[in-house]
Amino acid sequence: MSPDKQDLDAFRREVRAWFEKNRPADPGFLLPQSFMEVGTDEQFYFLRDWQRKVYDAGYLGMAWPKEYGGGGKSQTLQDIATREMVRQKVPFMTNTIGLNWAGPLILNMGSEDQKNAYIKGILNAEDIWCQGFSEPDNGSDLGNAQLRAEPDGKEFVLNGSKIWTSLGKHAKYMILLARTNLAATNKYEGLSFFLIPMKIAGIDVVPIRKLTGEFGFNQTFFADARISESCLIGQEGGGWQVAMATLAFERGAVGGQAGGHSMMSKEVSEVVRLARAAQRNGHPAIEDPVIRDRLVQLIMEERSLALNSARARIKPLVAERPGSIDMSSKLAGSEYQRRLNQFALSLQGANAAYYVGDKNAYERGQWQRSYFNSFSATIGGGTSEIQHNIIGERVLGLPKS
Amino acid sequence: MSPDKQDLDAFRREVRAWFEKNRPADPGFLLPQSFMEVGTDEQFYFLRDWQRKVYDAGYLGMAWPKEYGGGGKSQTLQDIATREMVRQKVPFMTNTIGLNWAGPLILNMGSEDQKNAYIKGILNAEDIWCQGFSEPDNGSDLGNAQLRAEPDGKEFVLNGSKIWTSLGKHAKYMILLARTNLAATNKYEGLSFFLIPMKIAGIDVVPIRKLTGEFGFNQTFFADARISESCLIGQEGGGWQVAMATLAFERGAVGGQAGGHSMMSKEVSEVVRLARAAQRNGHPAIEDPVIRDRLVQLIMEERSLALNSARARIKPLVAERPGSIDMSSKLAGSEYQRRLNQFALSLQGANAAYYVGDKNAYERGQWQRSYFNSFSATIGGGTSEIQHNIIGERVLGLPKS
Amino acid sequence: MWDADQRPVIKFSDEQEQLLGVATNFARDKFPLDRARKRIAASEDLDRSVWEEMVSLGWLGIAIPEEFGGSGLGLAEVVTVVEPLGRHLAGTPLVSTTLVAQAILVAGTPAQKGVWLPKICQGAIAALALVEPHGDWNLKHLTVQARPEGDRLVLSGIKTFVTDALSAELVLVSVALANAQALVLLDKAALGAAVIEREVVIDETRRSYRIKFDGVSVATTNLLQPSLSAAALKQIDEAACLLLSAEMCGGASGVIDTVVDYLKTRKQFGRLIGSYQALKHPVVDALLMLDAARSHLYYAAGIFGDPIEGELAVRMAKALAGDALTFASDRAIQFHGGFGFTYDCDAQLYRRRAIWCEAQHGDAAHQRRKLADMMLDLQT
Amino acid sequence: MWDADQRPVIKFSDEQEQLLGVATNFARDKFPLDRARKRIAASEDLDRSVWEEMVSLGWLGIAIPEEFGGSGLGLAEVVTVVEPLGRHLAGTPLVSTTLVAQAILVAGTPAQKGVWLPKICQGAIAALALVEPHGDWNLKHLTVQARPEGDRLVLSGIKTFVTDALSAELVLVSVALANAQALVLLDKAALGAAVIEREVVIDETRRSYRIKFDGVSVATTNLLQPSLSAAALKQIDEAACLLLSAEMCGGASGVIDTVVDYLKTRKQFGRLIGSYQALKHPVVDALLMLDAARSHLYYAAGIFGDPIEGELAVRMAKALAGDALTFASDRAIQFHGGFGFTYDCDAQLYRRRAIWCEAQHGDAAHQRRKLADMMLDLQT
Repeated sequence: MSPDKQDLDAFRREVRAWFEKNRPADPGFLLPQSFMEVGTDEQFYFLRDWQRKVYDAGYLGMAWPKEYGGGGKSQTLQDIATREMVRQKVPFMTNTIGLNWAGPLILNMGSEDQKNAYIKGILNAEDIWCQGFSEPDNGSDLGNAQLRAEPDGKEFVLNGSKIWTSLGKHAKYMILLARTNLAATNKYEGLSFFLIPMKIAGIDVVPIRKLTGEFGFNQTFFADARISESCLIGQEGGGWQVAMATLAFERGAVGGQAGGHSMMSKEVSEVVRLARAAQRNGHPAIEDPVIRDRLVQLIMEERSLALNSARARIKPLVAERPGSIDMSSKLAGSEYQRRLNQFALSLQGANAAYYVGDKNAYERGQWQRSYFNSFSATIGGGTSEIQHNIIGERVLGLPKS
Repeated sequence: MSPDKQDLDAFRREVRAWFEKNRPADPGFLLPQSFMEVGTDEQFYFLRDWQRKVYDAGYLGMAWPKEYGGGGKSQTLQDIATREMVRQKVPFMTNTIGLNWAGPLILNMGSEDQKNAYIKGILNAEDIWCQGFSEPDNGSDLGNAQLRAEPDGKEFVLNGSKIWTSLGKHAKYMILLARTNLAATNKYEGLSFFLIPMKIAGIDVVPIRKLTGEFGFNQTFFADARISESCLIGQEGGGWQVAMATLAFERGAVGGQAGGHSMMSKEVSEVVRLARAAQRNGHPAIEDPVIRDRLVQLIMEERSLALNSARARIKPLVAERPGSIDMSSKLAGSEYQRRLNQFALSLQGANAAYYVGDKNAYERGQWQRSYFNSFSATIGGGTSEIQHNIIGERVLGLPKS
Repeated sequence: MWDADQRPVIKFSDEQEQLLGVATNFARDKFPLDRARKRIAASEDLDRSVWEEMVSLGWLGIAIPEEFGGSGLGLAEVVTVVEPLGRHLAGTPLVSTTLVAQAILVAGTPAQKGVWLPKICQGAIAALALVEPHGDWNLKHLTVQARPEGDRLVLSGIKTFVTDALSAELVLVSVALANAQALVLLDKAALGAAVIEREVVIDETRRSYRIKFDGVSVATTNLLQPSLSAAALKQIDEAACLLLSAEMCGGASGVIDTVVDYLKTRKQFGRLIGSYQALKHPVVDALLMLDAARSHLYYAAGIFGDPIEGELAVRMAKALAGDALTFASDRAIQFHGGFGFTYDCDAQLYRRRAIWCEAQHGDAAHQRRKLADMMLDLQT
Repeated sequence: MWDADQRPVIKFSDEQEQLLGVATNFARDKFPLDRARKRIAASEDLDRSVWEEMVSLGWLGIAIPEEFGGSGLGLAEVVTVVEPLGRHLAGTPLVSTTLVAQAILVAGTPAQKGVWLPKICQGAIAALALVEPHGDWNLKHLTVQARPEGDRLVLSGIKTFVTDALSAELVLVSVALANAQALVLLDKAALGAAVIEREVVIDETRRSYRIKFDGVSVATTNLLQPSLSAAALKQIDEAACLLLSAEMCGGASGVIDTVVDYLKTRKQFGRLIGSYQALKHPVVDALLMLDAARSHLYYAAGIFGDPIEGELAVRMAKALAGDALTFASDRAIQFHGGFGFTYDCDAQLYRRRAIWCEAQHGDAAHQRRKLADMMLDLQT
């Protein structure tokens, strides 16, 4: 089945050409770097159209089954297309929860009806998905989720609240972790997992203003919202296992994602360019040896992330502490981004004080914004502090804190 | 009683002149920086002679009572003399435990007999003192001391072990915290405090080799060593209070010390000098902007320590978080010393690899040694990690870890 | 300043003590943080009533001689007012107005002093126009030009980050005049011909403007004494470092309290999060940085104006206060977890203030570079 | 090396995998840390029996072509042997001997190659004499002189940090010859006239010597080809960076294990100390630093010799490995508490190794300076 090298090279050339030709023009406003940052309608519709265009060209969901709307081709081809999107820095695929979390989950354990109902809409961005995992009082403690889904005949009645629901306003569906059994002896066994419609009575989506001043996240309130029992995926009481499987998809720890990149990280090369443009005592900042030293550190650090991935593919070179690189990549990557953005800000001299919206802000103030947004990765999905615990305990075998 | 400014200025000139004239010549070997580092007999006898000389000149124990061997003068004069010793960087006073811990304690709560027996020998360095607080298994947990002092008629029988006894080999006396009552309901109430002779049967002092490769600390073993009940100071069962009072003297939190400096810290000016001497690509290292940046950071940090002390003397400027500067000075000072020494090492280029004893080592390898020795302050007396806890809990009111 | 034993001494006057007490209470009462948030949304640049109170307390004249209506004290006393205001993120024109007054004191003609200093004591707001679009911190890197035409000067070019330009009765502009640096005073009338545009800046408590001077002209009598303009620029730079340090020390103290409050009340995994060393210890580090910066601040305040040591001290104070506020506010966002990522959490207000203050008159790295050149080239 | 998607690729050969396995076991069996401590006290510089085993495993000839008796592999394969040895703090002449062989391969005459390379494969120890009393890392900063006298060269001056000089059958010396850099081979006979003194060095597993060459003379045929001496010095420098990185990555891994073992067993205040985040989190940071350094190491090994990227890679590897071992070993001393302050604790052995390796061929800051000049002056 797998294509030979010549075919792959030909495909790579084709993809490269397509994206070079079809990459969207500058929209005239600052684009977000991930689906979590989509704060305005103009950003959303621009990104939705772009995903649709990529899907129509055949470069998204390439390895998903043809009968549900996928391309029915090999994962290798999708990987080539995805990496080309990263390489060319085209905008990301905005239906991220659908493509990376819900879709793989439905294909993996959904019913035939569910596959028919959901997969195509995920790929063409017709149906936007959001996720309902975190709750306001249990930020880092997913197993303690308190949102109640009370069985009532062939329905469940939802009460409670979820937080950090990105795209909640635009979403048609949500993947939801909820508590169906308060009496379970083990808190994990009281949880169930649902695919629920968002546009029903009793669900209210309230925008949360981010530290950037922009929007993107929401808090979702549930007040006697009724859903059908057919929304359940997995067993009633088996929600924790489904949630863990979903997070494994999200992390890319197992295959099955639709492809397309979902995050546009900043790169040190952009900061080097900034250092050439910024002024210090009438000279380009890049001539300052202290700034050069810091730039070299950041260049090495960025390269470390890529080289760690490369080494993780070589078994004998990770045998000493298996899982170390995989488990630390989120910590290393997110903290690197925070530091990179912070340094980029400091390079701007007096102009670091501009913000998004000022016409004189360097590159539309993207560095100011991306520094602030970088905290979403050092806080969300397990804070950097919790990541340290996890690595210390699971990789080094240190006692629990 | 307190002398006027003219008298003080005259005295300062006198002291200055005396130390300039009498400061010892370079002994031809590397001197230790504190009593904890006295590792050879030649170092010990050199330092003992020097303390004796300073005492004979009248510049030590100036404010201690005349009847026991002190000078009977004002503390202000002693402070002037002490600061002059620091300023001129003359060798430190080696009977540190006697001058700063045991002496003030005996003067404060000892009997007339004890004062007559001990004070003069402390001052003239005839009688060297050591301390027996820490135990091998309870490094940071003093209240948990297990060394047993079993009452037996008019004697106590000592069994167990103390660690980090500096000058143990030369010491005539020890201040000792020991457990006299195993049945006490509260572990602190089972402790008593003693002034004991070291040269008796059943006490064995075994040198501990430090990470520097040198000696200076000892472990002291007690096997059925018998001491008289007159060695007790304070009440039987009141040892914890006496120990806390002693530590308060040691920290300089209350007055009463004999004066004379006990520690010779490294200064950044010496590192600046080193940076002028070291070579980088045929140029003095001090011309390298990255090195300059680091030097400036260290200069500011050293100045911070002095300025913090100056600010701590101005009430309205410490009202916001009282005790903050006092409680953090050990942490800030010891970590500064460690970083300063480490940087000084790195400045030496290829020659950083020399060690004490090599004739080509920069300044006899003192930086290599002082970097290693700097850990005694970041570990001893409550590690830097424990200091963070203490400050967080007592100054900021954060919950206990 | 060193004592007889060559230990540094911090001078602290009775007036400083008194002002610190008054300003601490004033700032706490008048500037609770929800007020800072309301100010952000307010349509007027200035809260006139609070400003009038500050004027009536005499704060605008603290460092102005009595002959001009001031108290005849110094910048050390201004520090004790600015620090508590910084703690509460007050965004008032006090600092910029004080800096303009300092420049006039150093280089103003008798006439300029006689006109402007009394007005400032009585509450006239003054703004500083020093920064240019290139963003260079070197104040001598000037592209705004003043061209003599008869007894007038015709200005051209753009200044940025002029705070409170619309409320100001006076703007002090640095210009290149015949290839030398010069300082010009522009009153409201002169400013009429300039194009003034609001800027979007990261510290939302500030009202900042970009001014295009093309075509603006003023009488040459508005020039500060040319022979003293370098000295005036130096005075502005050093005084700015001092007062920004005060503002940042106050800010660092405020944000440490903010995060400590959260760590004492928020639970995760059944424990108060402040009991975790991963959060507790960095906050202690922030406190140590603040303690050091604050000691440098009051030392610098006490010896302000000393030819060399004075400049060293203000630059050290700014470098350390900048690092302290930057670190404390960055960690405060992180340690608030999800809440820290929201606009409602006060940590972001302090983080924005840190970026603003660091962008003004040179960040910590810039100060260290200057310090290195001052300290390391002399044989010691 | 980049793949079609422009991601970096780490080349890892079957031979590397095999050697890594063998060397890991060998190092564990032959170099337990108490053996390193015994070596420190031993009267002989070299443990002949272990050395012979290493020779018989073919490790001295790994990067020497088959025609000279080697395996014809490269330095990438030497890395897989050096890393496990570094983990166990082995102090063998493997690295220095390999570096001398590299220099001969690059710039030796056919006669020199024919004589020395087979000897090295069979276990002849070679030493490097590059460093001088000034301690400058710039290998072109030469004060040792070679003066031609007929068909001989007369040497003068001092070299320092010549490891295993007494065991060596061959010493490679860098000299200034007619104002250019040159490399000279000295055999045992030629060394006879030199004054060789043992040095006291911080890494006690090393035997290091200071050599005074005044009056030593050798035939000019012992000169490496002058036109290639710059290339040979470059090869030595880059190969040294690579192999020192391997040694330091191994060391960092070893010291992390050492401290983790302690944190898992030592109790204070009734808790295993590894449960305290103040100790746990910095050890995790050390692990992250090691992971990054090790990825750079094997990347650099795979592309060693690539004209520009190869040099960038070895310098990055050395910078990161140096920081990793420095940080890990410094923290290991601290986290062992009182025991860490004793000579008996193994943490100090690693800390000394870190200082030794950082002092050789430039520390992390030095490497970054070189990297900045290579990377930041090109417009990208």
